[in-house]
Amino acid sequence: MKLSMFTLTAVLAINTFVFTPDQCLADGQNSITGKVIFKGDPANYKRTKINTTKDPNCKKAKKTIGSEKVIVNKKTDPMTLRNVVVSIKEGLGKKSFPVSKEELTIIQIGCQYKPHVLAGQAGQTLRILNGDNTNHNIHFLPKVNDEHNFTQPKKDTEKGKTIILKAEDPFKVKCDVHPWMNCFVAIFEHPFFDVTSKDGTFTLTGMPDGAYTIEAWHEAFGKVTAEVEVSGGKAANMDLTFEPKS
Amino acid sequence: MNRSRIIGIATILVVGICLIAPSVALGQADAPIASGNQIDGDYGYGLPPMLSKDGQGVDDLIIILHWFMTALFVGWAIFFVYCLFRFRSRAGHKATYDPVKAKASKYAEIGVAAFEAFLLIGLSMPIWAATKNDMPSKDDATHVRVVAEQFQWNFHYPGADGKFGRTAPDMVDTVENPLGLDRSDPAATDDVYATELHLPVNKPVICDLTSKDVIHSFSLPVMRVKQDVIPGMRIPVWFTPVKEGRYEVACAQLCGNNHYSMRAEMVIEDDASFATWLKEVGIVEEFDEDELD
Amino acid sequence: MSGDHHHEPGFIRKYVFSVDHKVIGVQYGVTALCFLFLGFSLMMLMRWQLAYPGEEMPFIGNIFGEDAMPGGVMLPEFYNSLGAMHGTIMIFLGVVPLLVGAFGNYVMPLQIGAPDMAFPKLNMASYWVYLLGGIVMLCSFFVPGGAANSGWTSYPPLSNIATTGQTWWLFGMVCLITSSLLGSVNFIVTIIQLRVEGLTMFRLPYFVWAQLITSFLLLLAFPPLEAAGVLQLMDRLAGTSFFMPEGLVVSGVVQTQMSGGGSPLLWQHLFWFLAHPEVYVLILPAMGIVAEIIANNTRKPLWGYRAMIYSTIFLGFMSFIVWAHHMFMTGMGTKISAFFATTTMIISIPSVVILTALVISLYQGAIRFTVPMLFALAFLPMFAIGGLTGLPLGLPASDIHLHDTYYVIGHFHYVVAPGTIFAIFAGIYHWYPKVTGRTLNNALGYMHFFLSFVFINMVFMPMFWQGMAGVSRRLYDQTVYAHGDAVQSLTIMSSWGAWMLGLAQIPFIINFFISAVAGKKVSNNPWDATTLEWLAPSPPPHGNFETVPVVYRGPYEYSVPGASEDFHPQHVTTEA
Amino acid sequence: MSAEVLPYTVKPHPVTGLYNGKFGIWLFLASEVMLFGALFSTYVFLRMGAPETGPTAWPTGEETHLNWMLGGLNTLILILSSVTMVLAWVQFKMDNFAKGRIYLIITAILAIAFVAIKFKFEYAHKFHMDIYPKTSVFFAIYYTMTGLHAIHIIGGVVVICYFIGPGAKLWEENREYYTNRIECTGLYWHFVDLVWIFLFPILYLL
Repeated sequence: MKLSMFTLTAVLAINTFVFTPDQCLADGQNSITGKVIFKGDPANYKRTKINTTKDPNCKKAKKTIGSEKVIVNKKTDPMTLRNVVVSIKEGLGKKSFPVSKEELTIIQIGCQYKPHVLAGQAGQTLRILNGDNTNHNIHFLPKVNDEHNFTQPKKDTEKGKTIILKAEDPFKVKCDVHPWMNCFVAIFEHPFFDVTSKDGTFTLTGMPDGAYTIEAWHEAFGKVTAEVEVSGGKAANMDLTFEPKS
Repeated sequence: MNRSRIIGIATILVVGICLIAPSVALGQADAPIASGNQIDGDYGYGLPPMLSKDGQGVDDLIIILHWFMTALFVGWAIFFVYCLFRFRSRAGHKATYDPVKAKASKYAEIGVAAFEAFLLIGLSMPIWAATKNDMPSKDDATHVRVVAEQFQWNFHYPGADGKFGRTAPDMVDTVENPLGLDRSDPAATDDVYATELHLPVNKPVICDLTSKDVIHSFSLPVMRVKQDVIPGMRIPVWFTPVKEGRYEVACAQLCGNNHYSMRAEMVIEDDASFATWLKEVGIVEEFDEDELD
Repeated sequence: MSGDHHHEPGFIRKYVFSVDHKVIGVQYGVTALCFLFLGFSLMMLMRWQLAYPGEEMPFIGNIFGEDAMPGGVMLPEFYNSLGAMHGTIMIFLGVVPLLVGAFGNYVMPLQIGAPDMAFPKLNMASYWVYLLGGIVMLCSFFVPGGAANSGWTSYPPLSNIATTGQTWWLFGMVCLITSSLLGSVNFIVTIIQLRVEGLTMFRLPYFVWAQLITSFLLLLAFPPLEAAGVLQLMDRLAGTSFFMPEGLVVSGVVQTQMSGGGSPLLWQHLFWFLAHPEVYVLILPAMGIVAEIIANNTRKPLWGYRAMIYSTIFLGFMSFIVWAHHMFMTGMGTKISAFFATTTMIISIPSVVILTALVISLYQGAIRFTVPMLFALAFLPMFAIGGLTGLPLGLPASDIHLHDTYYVIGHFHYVVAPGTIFAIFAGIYHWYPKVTGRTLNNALGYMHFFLSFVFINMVFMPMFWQGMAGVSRRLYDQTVYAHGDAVQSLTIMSSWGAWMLGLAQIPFIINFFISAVAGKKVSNNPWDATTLEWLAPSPPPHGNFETVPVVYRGPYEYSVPGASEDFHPQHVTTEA
Repeated sequence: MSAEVLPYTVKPHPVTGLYNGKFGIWLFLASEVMLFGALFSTYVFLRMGAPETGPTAWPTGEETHLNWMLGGLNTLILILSSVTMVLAWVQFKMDNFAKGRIYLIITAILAIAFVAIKFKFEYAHKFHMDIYPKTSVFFAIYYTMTGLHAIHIIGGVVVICYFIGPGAKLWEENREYYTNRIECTGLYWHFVDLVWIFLFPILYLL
């Protein structure tokens, strides 16, 4: 991550509160939705093709793969950004929330991690699977959690390896066998987070009434924050914008 | 004692043959088919193909040495077996107290020492000196910077200006900039990064070897090139490929858990294809956001 | 040492914390044999992965746990741990303790007529520190990340950034080095000071000479490794940069926490300054054992006894100035490499002299093919192969192709496995009657020898062809390379040889334990030998000899003309 | 096992002129020479390899923050302790136990003073300035070599204290044996002293 290469300016979008009285939900059923807007020239962020000849099994599994560092959804209007983690940063106080029983999964397929950015809650089980016909190496590069570094044998598609993580800002997970392979994992104390995908939108649901600071994190562009207030089971709508100058 | 000796020999023959036969057969049966690109050249039980202009000396030395070793060993073994048979303990045979006065062993030892001196001074030193001192002129040679990391070979071509751009450790990005190349440096604008080593045929190549993390060893079996890659040092090696094709780059020094996977491919091609490749590999290809998902 | 109380010591003092060199020798022997077998087992596991890469290990694949072998498939990290620990255990916990700790401790004082070692308590300390080192090494398998996995050579920066197992390895090594130092001081003083009357230096059995030179090598070569170990511990625990240059990027992370300014080559120099003399530590006592057995079983004095001793001394000196021939590929210039290649060629000559002397000793002898003699005879061609294949590795030019390939593995295993370990077996069969008063069973012995001989060659011979083909050593899966895939059948052959070699040790293990209680009882001198250890009762009591012997002649007076018997022991007063 | 069985534990061997213990300590010192020799070689190797300028250049003079006065004082202390060690041995040799013991006590006090200066003034001062072994290669080798040397000093102090205290019983049993042991301790002590005499200039002055 070369944050120094970019001068980041986070421009707060106009927070529009849309009141919909007939959707008056109970406390704790509030939601925040919105999209992550990209203001910049996508031509500066071309995705490079990755040469996988090092491992013939990668080449066999898939024709071509490209870098996933910056993926701009050019078809949406306005253009949005993929793989952004949106979460509540402040405002929850010391409340604790039940941990989801759902498992998080990372699968290595075609010598790429799926998903590229994963968000989860502390205490949730993370299962790592290998769908490729080659050994992979999973190297965690966190600051809070343990630095796991292990090899996973080929075609380990069912059992995999399970890990339970502590809360931590997004950190990198890398494969040393295939150095181009990386993904990011963000773990939160609470369940209010989302990762943007093809449409560039996010939805956070179920938070109690209150004023929150929302943070969006992108692997190349860093963080932007915005304030929002929700109450009475209403859905608040807000957009976050990344505007890299380069 | 005789009976036990017979038991021993019989056991060995029976068990040995029973076990060696199936294992050799198994060896033939199990031949996993390598996927991916076809690697050129015939590989077998002997030396791999020799495709470098300068590597013949290494092969010659190895072959001469092995003939020498075989001759010594066979001669020695004949004497050894003769002694075992001729001087075995048996009724009526007694050992001689006085040492044998023959000079043959002394001559043999002197002969061996002299031949070793010849191998060292006559063959090894000139070859080694050529590998270390006769660096081809940089103007005629293809110059490549080889950057090793766990567990990948990175190749850095200087581009048309012949100058390598500045690199810095803190600019390294594992996906987009494994070299840590500073694109703002004017010399870096035309630099090319690749994970395959492409080289023009019949033209000397100079590889400057550096490492980002641990000690690796740059091994090109078909070129008879091997050189440790040591972090903090920049070590040049050179060779001249003479045959087109696709070959392998191996790591010969334990460099971590996945040392075995530190493999790259080397493509020797004619000047025109090399020039085309150099142009194409440098282009940042653009893909649609969903295309490569 | 002050006590002159003659009461019998209790069980613990007599057999566990004993200061008697014989008990310590047996303790060393049994412990080291266990480690030898463990080291061998690690290799048998590795051979599965090498022969059938990525396939589930049958029968025992699932007992190693998910971190080492998930689903019975060996992971590269476990493979590397096994590789590093195989080397360490075999050399530092198996072979050296057997040769020096066991044979040296037990036989050497007897051969010089001494009642014990010069410093008995130091001797005991040496064993217990060794055992502690061994236990530390074993424990390291159970720490997170497994045992050390950077090879037995532990080259930094890799070993600096490796898992905790490496720290344990270093602590274990410091223990083993300390043990060796204590032992070597003791050996030298004992040999120089405690010889009985009449036993001049040139009447010493060659085995004692070999032990003396070996002790000097241990004494002077081990401290630099200890220094290197301390430096690496500093690097790992205090964050220093002795072996780390600046600007390293490991796994995409810039290493800013360390200052840089060190050199990875520093370790290699310090390490190989130890490890080349170490090679002679592995081979000299083995030659000593073989020389004893050959003289005894040819019924003839050793040919060129003095030449062998001078060669051994020369070998000892030279072994300190050849270390960099392990480093030809580190970017060495022509001048330094010429120096080290020359010293390497020179050091081959005394080895040739010793080997020649041993072979010529057979000439005009009356060779008894006893079990120890068979092992000693097999040592000769096997060591010859090991020595000869050292030539292409000692010349820098041919080393370019063969460096760090299976050729190297074949070369040094021929020296150490069918060489040294065969000599160890020879020694065990030879001196077992002295230790227990009973002989080992002959039929099982012959079975052990012939099976081992065939299979050990089946293990190591294919490696020369693999090396020629250019296959790198320490590869978890060589089939990823086209040139490796082409010779995979050799790997499979080698693996089957290794497993069969494992089975071939069963007769020995049975023999070793059964014969201790049920073997044939024999006299004090069952082999009709001449050296002093055969004068002592079997097993020798505390203090070794009933009366202090006096020596009248050289060590190998066999078949003296005109004598009634074909051996003339060193302590017998009458002329033949 | 018992002393009277093993020859030459007290009396010197007619050929070598050494009793076992003295021979042993000389051999031990030979291995110590190799140990410190390896570290001195490391110093030379790293210093030769260091660049002229830049962050990894070898520090000179003031940059090392080493006080040559303190180092010099320690050198004097050690030399003095070597002298008192010899005097102790001489007194024992002259059958004068009480005086010898006093010299031993002085030696131990000097050694403790050395260690105190080393830890209290030198190390503590540097830690206070945020200088640790990881700060640079120079300090890495400084801490490693002086630390290892200090461990040797402490080991020596323990042995000397043993002979002042519980080990003194041996004097009653066998005076020559006791004196020999003091001689061996002295040899070791001179060696440790000698190491410092090499360490002081290469770290503080050069």
